[in-house]
Amino acid sequence: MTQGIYKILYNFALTDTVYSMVLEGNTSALIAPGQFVNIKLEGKFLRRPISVCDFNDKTITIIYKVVGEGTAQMSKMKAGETLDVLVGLGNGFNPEKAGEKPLLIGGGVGIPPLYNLCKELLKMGKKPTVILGFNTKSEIFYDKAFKELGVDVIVTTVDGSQGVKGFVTDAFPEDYDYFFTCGPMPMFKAIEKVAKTSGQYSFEERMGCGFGACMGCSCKTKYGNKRICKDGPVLYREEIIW
Amino acid sequence: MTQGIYKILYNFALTDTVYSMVLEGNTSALIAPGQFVNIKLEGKFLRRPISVCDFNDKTITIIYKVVGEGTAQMSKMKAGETLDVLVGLGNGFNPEKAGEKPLLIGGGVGIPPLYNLCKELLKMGKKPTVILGFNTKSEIFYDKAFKELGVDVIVTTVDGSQGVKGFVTDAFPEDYDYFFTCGPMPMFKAIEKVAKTSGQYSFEERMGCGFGACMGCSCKTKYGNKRICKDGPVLYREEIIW
Amino acid sequence: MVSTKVNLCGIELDNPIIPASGTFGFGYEFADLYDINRLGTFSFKGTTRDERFGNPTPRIAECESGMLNSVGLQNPGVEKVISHELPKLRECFNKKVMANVSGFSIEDYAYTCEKLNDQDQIGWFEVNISCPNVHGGGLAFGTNAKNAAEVTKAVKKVTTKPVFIKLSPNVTDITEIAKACEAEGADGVSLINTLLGMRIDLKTKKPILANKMGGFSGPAIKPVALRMVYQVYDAVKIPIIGMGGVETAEDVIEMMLAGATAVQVGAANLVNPYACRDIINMLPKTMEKYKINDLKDIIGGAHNG
Amino acid sequence: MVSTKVNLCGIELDNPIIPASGTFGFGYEFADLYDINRLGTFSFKGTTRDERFGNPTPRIAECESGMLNSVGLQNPGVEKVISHELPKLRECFNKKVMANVSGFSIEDYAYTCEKLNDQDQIGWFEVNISCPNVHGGGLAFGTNAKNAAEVTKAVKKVTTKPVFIKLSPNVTDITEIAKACEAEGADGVSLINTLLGMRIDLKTKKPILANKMGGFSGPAIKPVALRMVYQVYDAVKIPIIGMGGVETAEDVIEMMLAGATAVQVGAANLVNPYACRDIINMLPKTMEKYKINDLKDIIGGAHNG
Repeated sequence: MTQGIYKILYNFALTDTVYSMVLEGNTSALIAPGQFVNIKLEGKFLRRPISVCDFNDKTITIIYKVVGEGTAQMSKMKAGETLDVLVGLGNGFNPEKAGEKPLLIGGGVGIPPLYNLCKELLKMGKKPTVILGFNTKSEIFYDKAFKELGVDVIVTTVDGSQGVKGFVTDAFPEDYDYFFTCGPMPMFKAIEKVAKTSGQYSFEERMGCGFGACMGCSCKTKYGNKRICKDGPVLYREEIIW
Repeated sequence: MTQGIYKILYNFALTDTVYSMVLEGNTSALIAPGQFVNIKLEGKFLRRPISVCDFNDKTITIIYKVVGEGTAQMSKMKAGETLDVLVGLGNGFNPEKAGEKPLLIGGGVGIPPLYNLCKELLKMGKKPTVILGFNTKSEIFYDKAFKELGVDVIVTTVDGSQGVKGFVTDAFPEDYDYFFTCGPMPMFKAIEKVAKTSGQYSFEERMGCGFGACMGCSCKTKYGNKRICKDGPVLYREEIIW
Repeated sequence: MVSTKVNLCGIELDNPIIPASGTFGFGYEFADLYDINRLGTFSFKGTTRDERFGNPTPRIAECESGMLNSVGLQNPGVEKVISHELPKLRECFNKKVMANVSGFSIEDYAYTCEKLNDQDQIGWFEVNISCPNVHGGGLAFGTNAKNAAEVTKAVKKVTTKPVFIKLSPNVTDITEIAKACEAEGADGVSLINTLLGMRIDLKTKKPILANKMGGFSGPAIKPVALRMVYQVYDAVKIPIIGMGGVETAEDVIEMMLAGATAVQVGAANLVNPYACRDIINMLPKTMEKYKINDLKDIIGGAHNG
Repeated sequence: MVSTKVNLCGIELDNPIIPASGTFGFGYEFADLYDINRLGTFSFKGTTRDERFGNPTPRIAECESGMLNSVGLQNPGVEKVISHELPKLRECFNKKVMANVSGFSIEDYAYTCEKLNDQDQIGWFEVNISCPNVHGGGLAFGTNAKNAAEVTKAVKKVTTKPVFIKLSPNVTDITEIAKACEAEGADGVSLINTLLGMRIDLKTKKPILANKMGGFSGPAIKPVALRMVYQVYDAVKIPIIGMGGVETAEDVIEMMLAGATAVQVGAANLVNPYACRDIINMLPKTMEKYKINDLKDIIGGAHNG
């Protein structure tokens, strides 16, 4: 984990409520896909944890949804402004565990961390399939970004306004040998019912510190108590207690 | 009293710790010299009361000293930024009471409200004399501004580094028929000892609201309790209980 | 069209917004700023048997997200309130006002309330047994269930209007005191009064307030206020006027979900003189955002399930 | 050259800065961020007789200038603390650590403290009788002078190191409880623990915390903490560890002027993991600004004259 002042290079809307922000600064603490950053906002006491969508040696891309005052404040910030950010939080996904044909399943604002994971899997020569779940057409984002990586992308919408009508589980392919997922709890529960392989789930929880100090986001696993912020957010299917 | 968003036209240092800020906006609530404004600052709960140095139909000039976090924050603000300001607070000085040769006595950051008063007295055809008291040469400000109004200006410094050595009371002229003063309490006590005429004192007190609602800045006078922020800050010599 | 009306002991309020005692004077000065008839009502400056100047200055200190005050019940005394303040108020306010009363003995409270009871402008009494700024005074009553009960009993005996007892948060168990007031016939309780706090000036190395300690108010105390309103709602059947750090329409809704029938706004009036007007303007839109049609329906809503 | 040294019950601290229990784990994780030997000491994660998971999540809610937590004493239990945590700590911390202990009965407290007493790494005990997050647990002890005295007595009987009792602010008179602890031989008191608070989610219309209420900490509570430290300083002769909303070197000085011999930093560590290091770095410059040569000289300074 590193703390630093990061410069906003871009901050723009992908949908009515989902924004993409590119931060410039030290990214050395990012060592795996699916890690997150924790952002200090003027006038807010706690930092805002946001998962990393993508990063390179100079920049970090985060995608966030406006859900409250804090994220609304972020959405109004302009290029050139700076933010105090803790970088390199959480364990992230472990792509090594994947087989040849991993399945990536993202729901809404749970989609971003799968993007960098997808790139990693491709680098490793694997053939990922990506399922992106939304409520309706107007909420869809990043489907093209994934397609441009050259992977199969299946979009589902609950109302059928685009892609497969229904939930991500209605679009499961026959042929996959591992899965990675991030999204809302109902989606996790549905996946847990139909998934035939091992996999990794990236969880969300209200956090205090984001780096393992306050025990605010603990959960029980088959192998003892874990802190979502530090021992997670990614847990293996085998250890999760539902 | 009016509340409004005011645009900063200028904000610059007069000395190491004293700044001048010019605000643009509605000034209709200013009806007398010696009134003050109350400024909301980002991240601070209470407003900052600052006396008005001068005003016209479009702008307000305030002069403030950096004494804490709030005023330090103000001093860092730039032209073009805006402030939420309550304007037209307090009773202000009553120039009508002055004779032909009023004496204006200012101590340090108590000097600014005397500037607009001096202009008013000149408009009325009076011949004010101004005494400006400082600790030392490096703290001197606005002596030239007063001179440019064409009035006699006497500067005093405690260490004698410029002007008359000593306190404002060491520079009292023989010939005056009324006085107006603003400054620290020790100066008031000294003036009270030597002054031979009636006069008006402008007081300071820690305020809650600044417009008479909270009773935070009350004081006792010979004619009952008064609120420094609303019934003051200017009190007549005759009513003050020392 | 949403409804913001609430009923406070038989008197309907157009909305639950009530400027808190000590932050709104006797109302008429705010009438120069906006039409105060838009308010649900307001609680006038804490009135005592005799005139009081209050504590020495400085009486105000700033804090993170709040302030300390040690005004100490400055007021003209009940006679002048009746002869001067209420007539001035009548010229700009045509609703019932809440009479906030303080005292230093059971007799004081009874005397002052009895005097005010005949005034037709007064709709409710708010008996402050919790002002932390008066040595050996109000505080003792508010932090002891037996005293709270005695004051309630004495005031109820001499009044014919609904009586709210304003409770102190500086206690181990506020529900015990609320229950004691209810048992003696209190028509409602208001909470919370200010938390007892202190600031020290690093330059002088002395307390900022001449009185050393003062009442802490502002958004900083809202979580404590919400907790106590929630606890008291479970403990008594009488209505609660909730207060403590309320600044926005969201805060009003949060306080009502905790159990408040009406909501007082205090320190916010001192920072933004238009605070209550602004909250009332924002309330309908905010209700729609959270899918609330009738404000009455959400009182105590956070206790469901 | 200014001196930041203070003496806490016979052990000299290089500075009065002590990360508060529950915000610093068992220290070693912060050792990856900076050399924790720069701290005066720190108070380790509240330890109980048996392992505890704590309360259900969500356990965290944000407030204006602060936060609520309802962690509920999650810890591995005293055996694992001795067998796993303290050995890990020894590798990165060569000073005495403060052992924070909680319990649910007099026996619990005595058992856990006795187990820890032999550990040479431990310099002091901090007995938490005020955790607001445990139903029928710690809270009862902290809000009742008789229980506080009994816990103190039981712990003193089985320990040979200085014992600080950590007091709850959720009481009518904290000085009464501090005096009861002093009478039973407490070597010091630490205050304040968190205020009991609540937040409600306007979307779900339910309390944000699964546990409904939680402990309120952060700058918002500083004025209450300063007031209580000031009051307790007047009431007892034993040293006070002051805490509550401390974020800066100025806050440390203000807390010491109120009466604190040492100062704990809690919630600030969760927002800025380097908070204590930054405060220690700023302390000498800040002392010079306020003309303080020896920090020891200002303890209780606000009580003079």
